[in-house]
Amino acid sequence: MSLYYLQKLLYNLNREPALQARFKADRASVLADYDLTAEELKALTDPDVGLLYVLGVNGQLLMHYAALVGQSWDEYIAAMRAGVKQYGPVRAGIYAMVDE
Amino acid sequence: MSLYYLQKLLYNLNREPALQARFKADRASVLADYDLTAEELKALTDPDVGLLYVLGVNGQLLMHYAALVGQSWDEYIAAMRAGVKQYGPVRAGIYAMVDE
Amino acid sequence: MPLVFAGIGSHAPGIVNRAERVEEERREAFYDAYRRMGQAIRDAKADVLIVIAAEHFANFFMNNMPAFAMGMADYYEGPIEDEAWMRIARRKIPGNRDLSERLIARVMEETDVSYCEEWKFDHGIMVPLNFLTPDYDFPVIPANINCQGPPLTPLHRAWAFGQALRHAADAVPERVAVVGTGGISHWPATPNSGKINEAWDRDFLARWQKNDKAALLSYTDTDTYRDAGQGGFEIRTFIAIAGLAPEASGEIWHYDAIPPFAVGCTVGALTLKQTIAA
Amino acid sequence: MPLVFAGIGSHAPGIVNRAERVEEERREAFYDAYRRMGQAIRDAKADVLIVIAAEHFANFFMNNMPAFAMGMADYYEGPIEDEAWMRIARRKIPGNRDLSERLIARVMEETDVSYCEEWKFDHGIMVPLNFLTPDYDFPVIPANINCQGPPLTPLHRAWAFGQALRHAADAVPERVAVVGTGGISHWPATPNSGKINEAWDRDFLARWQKNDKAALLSYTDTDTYRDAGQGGFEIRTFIAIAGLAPEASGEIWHYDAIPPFAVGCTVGALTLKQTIAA
Ligand SMILES: [Fe+3]
Ligand SMILES: [Fe+3]
Repeated sequence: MSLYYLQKLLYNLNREPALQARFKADRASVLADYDLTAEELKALTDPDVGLLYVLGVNGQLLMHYAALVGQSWDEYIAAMRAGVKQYGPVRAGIYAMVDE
Repeated sequence: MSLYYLQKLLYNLNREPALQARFKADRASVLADYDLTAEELKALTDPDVGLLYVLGVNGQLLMHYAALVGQSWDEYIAAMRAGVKQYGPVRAGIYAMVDE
Repeated sequence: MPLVFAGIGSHAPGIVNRAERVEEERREAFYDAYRRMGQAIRDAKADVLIVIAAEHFANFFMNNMPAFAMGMADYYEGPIEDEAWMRIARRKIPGNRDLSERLIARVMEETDVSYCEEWKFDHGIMVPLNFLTPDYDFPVIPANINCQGPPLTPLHRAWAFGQALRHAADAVPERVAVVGTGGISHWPATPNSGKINEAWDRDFLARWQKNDKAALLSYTDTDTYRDAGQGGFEIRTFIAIAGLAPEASGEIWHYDAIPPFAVGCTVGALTLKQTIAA
Repeated sequence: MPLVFAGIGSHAPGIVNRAERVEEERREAFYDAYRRMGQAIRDAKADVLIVIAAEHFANFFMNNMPAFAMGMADYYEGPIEDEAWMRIARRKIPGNRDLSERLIARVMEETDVSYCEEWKFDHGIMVPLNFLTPDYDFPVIPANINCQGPPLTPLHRAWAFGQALRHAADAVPERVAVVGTGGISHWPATPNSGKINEAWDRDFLARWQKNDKAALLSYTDTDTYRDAGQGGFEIRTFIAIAGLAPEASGEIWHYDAIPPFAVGCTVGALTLKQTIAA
């Protein structure tokens, strides 16, 4: 169930400018409200967009989080590729990378 | 459309203990987030449960708001009756009082 | 596995949080009928209890008000109401995400459901569970029909939802019990709280006992609102239960119009005809 | 009033926010086709434009993920995305609450809708409007089909939603135009962004032009995922448009697989057969 709460945080962040501001000011206090695993917390805190991708976060949520933490579109694509290289294939969800 | 936002505030208050705390500490800062008329703002600020009832707030939302502002069940029922007496019949929604 | 149990029951919060306003013997007669239903669900060796409720703005608001919703989580939480007000302690209630997902996929072949990986139970579910599974330790799957915010779910679609749920329950290996909870006539949370139209209730329950589809679906919302109040819109949950088993007749185990509880307190079940391998 | 216009179009954010990555002539040919559709909607004297989109977690999440949703507000807001990222300024877009309510009530006779008195448009609606009604001043009613979070809306229900919407549009005095927006094959927001299966797209569009119901509904999600990516699940919006008018054939005004836009850029319309009194 934790992937649900991980994605819920990103969903809320995408929708709520006030939460974005709180998240930028004090990441830990926002994260405390969600039922997350240690790995998920690390991925959010670093932030490690590649790991979030491998954990199964839907790209329609993740692309906005990448922009929020300052990544350009090309950096976002590169971060996902790097994540797959480092952590292995996407573990859940429908946003896996396919062979080209 | 304003009744929608009035009820949305009560819906959020019923669900979120953090918002309840913020509301108790600084009512005005919470109210600023909602698209409300002057009459709705007055009814929330007083608070005037009878007026909220007449404005058309659904009883399934209003009974929890009444409890939040410290009214017992019987006080809540009395406040609605007093509201109808002072402001006239319920103006919207499906929670009107019927003749007995 | 064929459906193992289908019942109906009341859920008004006053049943629990205004208990002392009704003499003990009278309220215990009602509570006992509800407890017997809990026993019947256990006797039927149910693996899961689906509760079809008519929730009251705990999870669903007019920003996204589904005609039908079903839970798809490993656990739920409740009550969402203030614990002291509701007189039920907040806790987690087990679910079954995998079974939910299989049931929802099948239900969606016929009716269109909003699925929910998170759900906070309000009195619509917590009050029935208080008697059916008082330790709140039995796996539950919540379902909901919009009886609160117009435009409401049409009655014939509520019936179709029951049908779809039946097809889904029959298709999974688990043993599924279903209980629909709602009021019949009542005027909850208004100055008319406590008003009950007993004649209307008994007529509705007679239709439900006969499982007379045409008669059950013949109510208009205008008539229901006039005769049975806004609380009467919750007949949708009882109609969905009728739709579960058109071949079965119903039995009313208890009916007592109790004004302090603000509803005609009802417990009933369908007499399912299929033979169930235990 | 009989339906006055039914079309389809792409909505990928890259169409607007990565415009400079495509040579001007090529992108303008696509944009022009979209603008012609806007003119066709105005020429049909439509009173309202229903946009059937496949939104991307702007309004709907797995806590309450409806198979179908429709907006019921006097105004909406968009884009929900960062304005600089989306390259579209945030603004209010007019709606028509009263008409929404009448349409929704009728649609709910056949399919089960979540209604929404508030809706924040994402690129799924903002990108098409950017070309159709560039001043965002035309009354819009948003609708949505769940193409994002499994269990997804079954294809035959998406078709049924189109049918229900047609019956609703025909029943109101207003002149209703409908546009379905989505990708065909694409792998949005993944490392495969830019991948397009043009052969698969052209085969899908051939089925859509013939308005061949059986062929349109014969895709399985497994096959679509393999051949057309997770973005391919958005065929539901084009299938709903087909369901609007089974008697009509379709015309493709534009198709160009443009990798920097990450989708096969499509504009098309049904050739509605009814005579429309102007
Ligand atoms: Fe109720
Ligand atoms: Fe899309």
